[in-house]
Amino acid sequence: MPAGLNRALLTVAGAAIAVVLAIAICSVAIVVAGGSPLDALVAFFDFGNSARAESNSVATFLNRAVPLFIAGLAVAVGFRMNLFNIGVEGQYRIAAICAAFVGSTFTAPAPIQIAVIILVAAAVGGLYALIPAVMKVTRGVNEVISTIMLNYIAIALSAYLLREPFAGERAEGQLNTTTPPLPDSGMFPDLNFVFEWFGMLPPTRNGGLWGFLLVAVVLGVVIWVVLERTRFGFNVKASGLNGPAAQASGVNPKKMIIAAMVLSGGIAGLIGLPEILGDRGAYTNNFTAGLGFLGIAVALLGRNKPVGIAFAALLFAFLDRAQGALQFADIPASVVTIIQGAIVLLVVVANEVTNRIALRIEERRAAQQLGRNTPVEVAA
Amino acid sequence: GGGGGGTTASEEPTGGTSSAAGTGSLKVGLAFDVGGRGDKSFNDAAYTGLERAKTELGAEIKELSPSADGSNRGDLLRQLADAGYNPIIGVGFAYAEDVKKTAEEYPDLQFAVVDSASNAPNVTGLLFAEEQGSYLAGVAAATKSESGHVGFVGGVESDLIKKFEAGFVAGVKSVKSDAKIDVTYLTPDGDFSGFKAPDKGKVAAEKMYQDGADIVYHASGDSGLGVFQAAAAAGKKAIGVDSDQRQTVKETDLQSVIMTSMLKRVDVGVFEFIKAFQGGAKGGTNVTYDLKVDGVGLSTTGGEIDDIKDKLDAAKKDIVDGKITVPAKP
Amino acid sequence: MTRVRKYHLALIGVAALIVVVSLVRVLTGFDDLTSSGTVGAALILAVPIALAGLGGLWAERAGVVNIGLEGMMVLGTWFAGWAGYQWGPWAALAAGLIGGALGGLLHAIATVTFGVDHIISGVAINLLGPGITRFLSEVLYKEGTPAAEAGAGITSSPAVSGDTPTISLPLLSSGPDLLGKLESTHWFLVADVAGVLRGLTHQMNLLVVLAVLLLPLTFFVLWHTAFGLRLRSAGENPWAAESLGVNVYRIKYVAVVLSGAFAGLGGVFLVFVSDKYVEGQTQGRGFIGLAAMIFGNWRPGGLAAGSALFGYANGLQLRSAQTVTTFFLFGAVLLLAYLVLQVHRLTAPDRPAELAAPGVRQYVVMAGAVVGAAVLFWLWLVIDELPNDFVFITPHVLTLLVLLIASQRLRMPKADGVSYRRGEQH
Amino acid sequence: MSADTLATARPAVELEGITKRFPGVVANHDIRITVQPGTVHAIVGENGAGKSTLMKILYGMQKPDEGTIKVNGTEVSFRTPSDAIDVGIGMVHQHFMLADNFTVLENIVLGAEPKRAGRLDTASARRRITELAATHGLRVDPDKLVEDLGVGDRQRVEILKVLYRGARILILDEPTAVLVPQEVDELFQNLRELKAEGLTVIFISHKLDEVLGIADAITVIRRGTTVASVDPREVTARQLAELMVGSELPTPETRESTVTDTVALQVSHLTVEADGHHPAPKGVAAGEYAARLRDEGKRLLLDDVSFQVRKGEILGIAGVEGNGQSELIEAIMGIRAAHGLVELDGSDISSWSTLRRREAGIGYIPEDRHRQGLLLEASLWENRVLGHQTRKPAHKGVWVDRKASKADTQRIIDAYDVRTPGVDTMALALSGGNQQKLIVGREMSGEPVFLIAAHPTRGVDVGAQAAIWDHLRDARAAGLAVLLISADLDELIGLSDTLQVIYRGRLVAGLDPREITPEQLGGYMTGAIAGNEET
Ligand SMILES: Nc1ncnc2c1ncn2[C@@H]1O[C@H](COP(=O)(O)OP(=O)(O)OP(=O)(O)O)[C@@H](O)[C@H]1O
Ligand SMILES: Nc1ncnc2c1ncn2[C@@H]1O[C@H](COP(=O)(O)OP(=O)(O)OP(=O)(O)O)[C@@H](O)[C@H]1O
Ligand SMILES: [Mg+2]
Ligand SMILES: [Mg+2]
Repeated sequence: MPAGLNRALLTVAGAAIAVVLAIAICSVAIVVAGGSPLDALVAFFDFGNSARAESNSVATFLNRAVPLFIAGLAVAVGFRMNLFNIGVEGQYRIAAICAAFVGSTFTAPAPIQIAVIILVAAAVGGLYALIPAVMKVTRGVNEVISTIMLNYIAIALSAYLLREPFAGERAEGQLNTTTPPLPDSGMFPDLNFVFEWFGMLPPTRNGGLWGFLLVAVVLGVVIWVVLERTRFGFNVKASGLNGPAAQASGVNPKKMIIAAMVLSGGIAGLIGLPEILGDRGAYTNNFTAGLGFLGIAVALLGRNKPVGIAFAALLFAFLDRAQGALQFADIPASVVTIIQGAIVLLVVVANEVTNRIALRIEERRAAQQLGRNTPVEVAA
Repeated sequence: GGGGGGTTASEEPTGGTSSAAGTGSLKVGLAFDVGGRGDKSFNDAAYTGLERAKTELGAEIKELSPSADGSNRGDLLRQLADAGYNPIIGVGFAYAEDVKKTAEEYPDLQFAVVDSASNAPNVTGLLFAEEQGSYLAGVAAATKSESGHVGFVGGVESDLIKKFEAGFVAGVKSVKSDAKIDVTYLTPDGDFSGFKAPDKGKVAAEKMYQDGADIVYHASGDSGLGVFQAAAAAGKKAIGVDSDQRQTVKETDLQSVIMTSMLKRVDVGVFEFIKAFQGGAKGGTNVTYDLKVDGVGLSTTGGEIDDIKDKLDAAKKDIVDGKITVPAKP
Repeated sequence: MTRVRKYHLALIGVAALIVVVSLVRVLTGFDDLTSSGTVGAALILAVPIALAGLGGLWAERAGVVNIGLEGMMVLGTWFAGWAGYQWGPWAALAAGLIGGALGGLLHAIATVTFGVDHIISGVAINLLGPGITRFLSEVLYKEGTPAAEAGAGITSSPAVSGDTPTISLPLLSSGPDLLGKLESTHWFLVADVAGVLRGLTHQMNLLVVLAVLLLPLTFFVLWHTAFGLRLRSAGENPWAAESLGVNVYRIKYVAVVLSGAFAGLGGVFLVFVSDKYVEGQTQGRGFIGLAAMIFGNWRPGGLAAGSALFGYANGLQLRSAQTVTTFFLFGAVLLLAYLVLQVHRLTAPDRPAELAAPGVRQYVVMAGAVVGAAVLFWLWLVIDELPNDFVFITPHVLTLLVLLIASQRLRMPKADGVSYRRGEQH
Repeated sequence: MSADTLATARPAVELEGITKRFPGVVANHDIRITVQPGTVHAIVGENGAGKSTLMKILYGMQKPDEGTIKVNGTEVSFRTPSDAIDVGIGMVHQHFMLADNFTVLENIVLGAEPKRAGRLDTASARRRITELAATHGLRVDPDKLVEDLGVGDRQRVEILKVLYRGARILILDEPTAVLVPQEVDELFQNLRELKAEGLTVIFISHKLDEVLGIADAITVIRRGTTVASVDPREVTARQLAELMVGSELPTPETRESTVTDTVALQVSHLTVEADGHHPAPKGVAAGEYAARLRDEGKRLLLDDVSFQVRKGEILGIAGVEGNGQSELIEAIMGIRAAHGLVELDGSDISSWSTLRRREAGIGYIPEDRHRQGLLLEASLWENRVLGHQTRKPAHKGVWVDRKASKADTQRIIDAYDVRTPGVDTMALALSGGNQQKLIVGREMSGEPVFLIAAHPTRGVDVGAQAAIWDHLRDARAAGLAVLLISADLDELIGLSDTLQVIYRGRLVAGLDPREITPEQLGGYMTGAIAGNEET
C-alpha cells in the first residue's frame, strides 16, 4: 500500500530529524559550555583505545540496556491499557531485595536456583503491583498517586529489610549493607563467549556481558507474543483503545486492570536481577535506583511495543555509557540527560507532525481523485 | 574499629617529589561519589588532596563523577584503569565492591577506597575514625551546653552516619552522663535525599532547639545548612561536619553559629595515599585516619572552643592512649 | 445552594478533628501533636507541595495533565538560586517563576501545539529539568567562576543574598505572645487551638503568606471570574468553549505556563528555606503535589487539605518520631466512631431499604472494623517506638488510607488529558 | 426595523461556491445558498450530505477551501466562531456542546461573560437569562448542573446560549433529532416568535414534515452539493425526499408475523438505582424491593421493568432518550448491576458476566458505535474479533486465530456490502454507515438467540439503512428474538411486532404498532398520554 509506505517513510524521516535536532540542541549547549560538539560526538563513539577497553565498553553498553529494556516492557504493559504504572520503581526494588534474600537461603543446581530467584522476583513485583490494582478496582483510587506513594513506601521497606531481617554478614570496615551473598549457583552465566565470535577479547569487567540479556530477549519475545497474538493481549489492546467497547465485548475491566497491573509488576520484578545475578551477587544499598522512571521514558519512546522499546533501551544505554568518555573529553556529562529528554520530546513531536503531514497528503490525493469524478450531477 | 591503624604514611618527603620533577609517570585517577566534584563537601575534600598531589608531587590527575543513579561507578574505575591511570581512588564507601572487583581485574594497579576497608591485595582502605572526632564534638557540646540538652541530626540513617552518632553520644555522656540527647535522621538508608534536604534539617533542628537543646551536631551534608539556620533563628549553636564549615559556609550569619566542626581529613587521606604510592607502598592494608594522626579532629576557627582546649586535649589523649575506646555503633 | 452546607460541614469536621487530636494529646502526653512548632513545620513542608499542586490544578483544570511538575520545580530552584545570589530574594522569586514557566511553556508547546501525549511530554520534562540544571551548574558554577568564589559548587548555588521578611501577629504571637503563653499551659483544647493558631502566625515568612493566599486567590480566579470560567471550560469541554469563541489554545497556554510558574514558585520557596539551591532538593515534591491535588478532588480547598496532611505527618515525623505511634490510637478511635455510626444506621427505624436486612457484607465490614480497632489499639499499647523506616512513610501511608476512604467521590475535569485540536470535534 | 423590510433588505446570508474537502471526502462542493432575513430557511439532505460541515463553515469553526460568505451583504471571512458571533451569527450544534459539570448559567455566559470589578457578574447574568427565558418561553433553572438536565432542557440551554449573545441569525443543526413531537411543537412555537422579532433562522432536519411545517424556504443538499431550492408550499414530503436521495425511498415494513410461542428472553422486575448499586438484602423479592426503594423516594433509572421477547419477535422500545433505555440495555448485557431477573432461553443469567451472556447467544448492536462498538484505531478484522474473543472463528485456545478471523471478516464485508479497501483497514477510515454494517454483520455472525439492536440505523445513509433492516427481518424470520431501541419512530413502528413505551425508567404502555401513529407514540413517550401499563 503506497499510503502505508509513505507513512512509514515519513515516520522514519521524522524520527531522524528529531534525533538530529536533539543533537543540534545539545551541540549548542556544549558550545556555550566552551566545549566542542565534535569532541562530544567522538566521545559517544569512543569505546576506549585498547581491545580490552573496547570489549568492556561494549559489555557496559549492553548491560545497561538490559534493565532499561525490561523496565520499558513493564511500563508498556500498563500503558497499553492506559494504566499508568508509575510504581515500577518501587516494585523492582522490593522484588530485588526479596529475590536476593530468598536466593541466598538455599543452594540448588544452578538452573533451579536461578529459576527460583526469577520466580520470587516476579511474584513479589506482581504482588506489590497488586496493591494499587486492588485499590483501583475496589475503591477507585487513581493508580498514579497510589503507585507514587508505594514507591516511597518501597524505599523505606527495603531499607528496613536490608538492615534487619534480610541483613547479611559483611566484612570488617565495610559500610555497605547487603543481603547474604548468593551461592555460585545463583549467578547467571555470562555471555563473554559471544565476543570471541567477533574476534574481540572477552570483557574483563566484572560479570562480563550479563547472561540475563538472554532472559530479556526471551521476555521481549514472550511479551510480544502475549500482547500481539493471544486473547489476553487482544483484551489488553481493546481495553486500552476503547474501554467501554472492551467491556461491552465481554472483557471484565476489573480483571483486566488486575491482570495487566500484576503482569506489569511481575516484569518489573525482574529489572534488578541482571545486576544482582550478573554482577553483585546480592542486594546492597547502592543497588541501582531510578530504572523505573527511565523505563517510562524508554517505553514511551518505543511506543509501548517490544521492538521499539528494545531500540529505545539501546539508545538510552548508548548515551549513558558515554558518561565517562565525555568527562575524559572535558564535556559536562549531563548533556546525556539533556539529549535523552530532548529526544523523547522531539521524537513524539515529530510523530505528531508526520502524522499530520501524512493526513494532508492523503487529503490532497483524495481531493484530486474526487475532483475528477464530480460527486453529483446537479439537478434542479 | 580504630585500634590497629597500621602505618600512617610517613612524614619524610621522599626524594625529589615536591620539587615537581614532573616525571609524568604518576597518573592519578579518582572517581567521585554521587554528586561529584563541586559538592563543597566530601567529594571536594578528596579533590583537594588530589590537587595537592598535582602541585606537590607533580601528578597528572583525572577525576570522574558517576551518573546520578551511581550505576556506573565500576565502569569509571575501569575507564581510568584502561586509560593508564595508576593509582586509582574511589571516593565513598559505595565504591567498596566496585574497587574490589576492579582491583582483581587489574592486579598490576594500585587502588584506594575512602571510607571502606581494604578487600584485595592491591587495595588500600582509607578509613576515618569519625566516631573519635565525633566524641570530641560530643565533649565540646556537653561542656559548652548550659541546658544539658544537645542534639544530633543525621542525614541518612546509614551505618556511616551512625558512627558519628555513636561517637557523639559517647562524648556527651562522658561529660554529663545525664545529658539529654535528641537524635533525628532525615531519611532512611537507601534514600540519599537526606543529604540534600536543608528544609528537613531545619525542621528537625528547630524542634531540638525548641525543646531546650542549645547545641546540635549534624552529619547530614547539605541538610546541615538547615541546622545552622535553625540555630541562628534560635540564637543557639551548632557543630559542623567534614570540613571546617565556619570557613566553607559563606553566609556570615550562619558562620557565627558554628561553634566548631568535626574535621574529616579526606584530603589528607587521599594525598598521603598518593604520596605513599609514589614511595612504593603497596595495598592490602587499611590506613586509619584517627585522632592519633589528626585524620579527624575539631576545627577552632572562631575560637569558640579555645576555652575548653584542655578538656578536649585530655579526651583526645585518652583516646590516643587507648584509655577510652569510642564505640562505632550506637 | 449546597455551598453553605458544605462550608459548615467542613468547619464542624475541623472542630471535631481538633477535639479528637486534643484528646489524644492529653491521653498520650505528646504535646507536639498540636504545638505551634509542629504546625509551623507542617506549614513549611506543606507549602512547596501545595504550590506544586496548584500548578497541577491550573493545568488540569484547563485539560492538560502535568506530570512534569517535578522537572519544572527543579528549574524553579535552580534559577532562583542563580538569580538570588546575585541580585537578592526578589530576583530569585522572579527567576524561579520564569524558570518554572519556561518548563510550562515547553509542556504547552508539546501538548497544545503539537498534540503530544501529556504524560510523555511530562516525563520528558522530568528528564530535562534535572539534566539542564546540572549542566548549567557544571558550566556556571565550576571551579574558577565568580559563583564558585561566592560559595557555589556543582551541587549548590551560593547563598541567596539578603533575607525575605518574616511577620508575626503582634500581641498574640510576638511581643507578649499571648498564644504562646496559652499553648504552654497544655490545657485540653485551649492549648491545642492556641498552638495551631500560633504556629500559623508566628514568624511567618512573607512567601509563606503569599503562598497560602494563592489558594483562595486560585479559587477566586477559577470559580469567580470570566477567565476562570473559560479556563475550566477548556478542561471540561473545549469544543463547547471553542464554539462560543473562546480561544482554547490561548487559555491552555496561559494555564500551563502558569502551572509551570507555580511549580517554579514551589522551587523558589525551597530555595528560600534552604537559603540556596541544592541539587535534588525538590525530592519528588512535584509528584506529591500532583497526588495532593488529586486527593483534593482538583479543588484548591481539597488540595490545601492534602498538602496539609502531608506536611503535618512529615513535620511530626521529623520533630518527634515516637509521636507517630499515636496514629495507631487515632486509627482506633476513628474506626470506633465509624462502628458507632454504622450500628446507629443499621438500627435506625428509618434506615434505607438496602440496610433493612444487613447482608454478610455489612457484617464482614463491621467485624473487620472491630478487629482493626483492636489491633490498632494493641499496637499503640505495645509499640513505644517504630523503626525509623516506618516512621518515614507515615505521610505516604496516610495518603493511601485517606484515598481508600474518599477516592470514589473524586471527579476530574472531563476533558483532562484529552488532546484537543481546533475544528476537530471529538 | 424588522419584518417589513423583508422585500427590500439584502439577504441575511449568501453562500457562494463553498467547497470543503476532508481526507477522502468532499464534504461540500460548490454550494450556493441565499437566506432572506426574517425567514426560517431549512436545509435538508441525507446523512453525510455535508449540512453540518456547511454550517460549521458559516459559523467560523471550519475554513472553506473555496468560496465566499456574505452576511447582510458584506463579505466576511471568519477565523474563529467569535468572528461569526461578532456579526450576529449563533449556532446550535447537532451534538450538544455543553460542559456537563457546569451550571446552566455558566454554560450560557461562557465566552460572553458579564463582569463587574473583575468578577463574573452572576447576578446580572441570571437576571438576563431569566428575562430571555421568559420572553421566549424557554424555561430553565440557571443554577442547575447541566448533567442533571434532560435532552429537552439541554436543547433550550443551547438556544439560550445563542440568544444570550444577541444573535440575529440562528443556525439550528438538527435540533429536533432528540425531541419528541410535543417538544418539537414547543420549539417551533419559539422559532416563530423569533422570526416575528426579525431574526433569521437556518434550520436543518431530516424530518421532512417538520420542515414543511416551519420553513419559509428550503434548500436541498445531496452529496455535498446544492441540488435544489424549493418553496415549501409547492412540494410534498415525498418529492422533497426524492430530491434528497435521488431515488425511491425505502420504508421499514415488517410483513407477515413470525412470532413464535417460545420465550427467548424474559426480564422480570429489573430495577437500577441512580446513586450506585447496593445489593438487595436476601429474601426480598426484586419487585417488592423496587417498590420499597420507590417509597423511600430513591431515584430509579429503571423501575421494576418486566417484559419478554419471543423467538421470531421484534420488541420495540420507544422512549425519549434518557428515560432508561441505556440502563436497560446495559443491565441485560451485564455491564451494569441491577436488581431483578434476566432469563435467556429459560436459564437465569442475572449473575452471569457479560462474556458469558455473549457466549450464551446475546448479540449487541450498541447505541453509540464509536463508544461501545468499535476499536477505531484497530483493523477491521480485529473489530470482528471484538466480542467474539472466546468463540470460533476468532480464537484457537489462548490464541487469536488471525487467519480465520480475517477470512470471516471478508465474509462479512461481502455479505453486508461493507465498502472498504480490505480487512486490514482501520475502522476509523470507514464511513459511519459502513462501520455500522460491519457491526451488524459481526453481531449476526455469532448466531445469536437474542439481539439487542440500539439505534441500528442511526446516522446511516438510506442504502445502508435498507440493508440493515433487511438483515434484521431475515434474522427474525429465522427465529431470532430482537429488542429494538430507536429514536426513529417510523423505524420502530415499521419493524416491531410489539411496542413498549419507556418513560422515567418504567414501561408505561404496551402498544400494537399496526394501530399507532408517530404522533400518538410521541404522546406516550412524553407522558402526555397516560399509559395502559401492561406487563
Ligand atoms: N472533520 C472531518 N474530517 C473528515 N471528514 C469529515 C469531517 N467532518 C465531516 N466529515 C465528512 O464530511 C461529510 C459531510 O459530513 P456532515 O457532518 O457535514 O454531514 P451531515 O450532512 O451533517 O450529515 P448528518 O445528517 O449525519 O449530520 C461526511 O462524509 C463526513 O464523514
Ligand atoms: N474528526 C474527524 N477526523 C477525521 N475523520 C473524520 C472525523 N470526523 C469524521 N471523520 C470521517 O468521516 C467519516 C464519517 O464520519 P461521520 O462522523 O460523519 O459519520 P456519520 O455517518 O455521521 O456517523 P456518526 O453518526 O457516527 O457520526 C469517516 O470516514 C470518518 O473517518
Ligand atoms: Mg455525521
Ligand atoms: Mg450533521
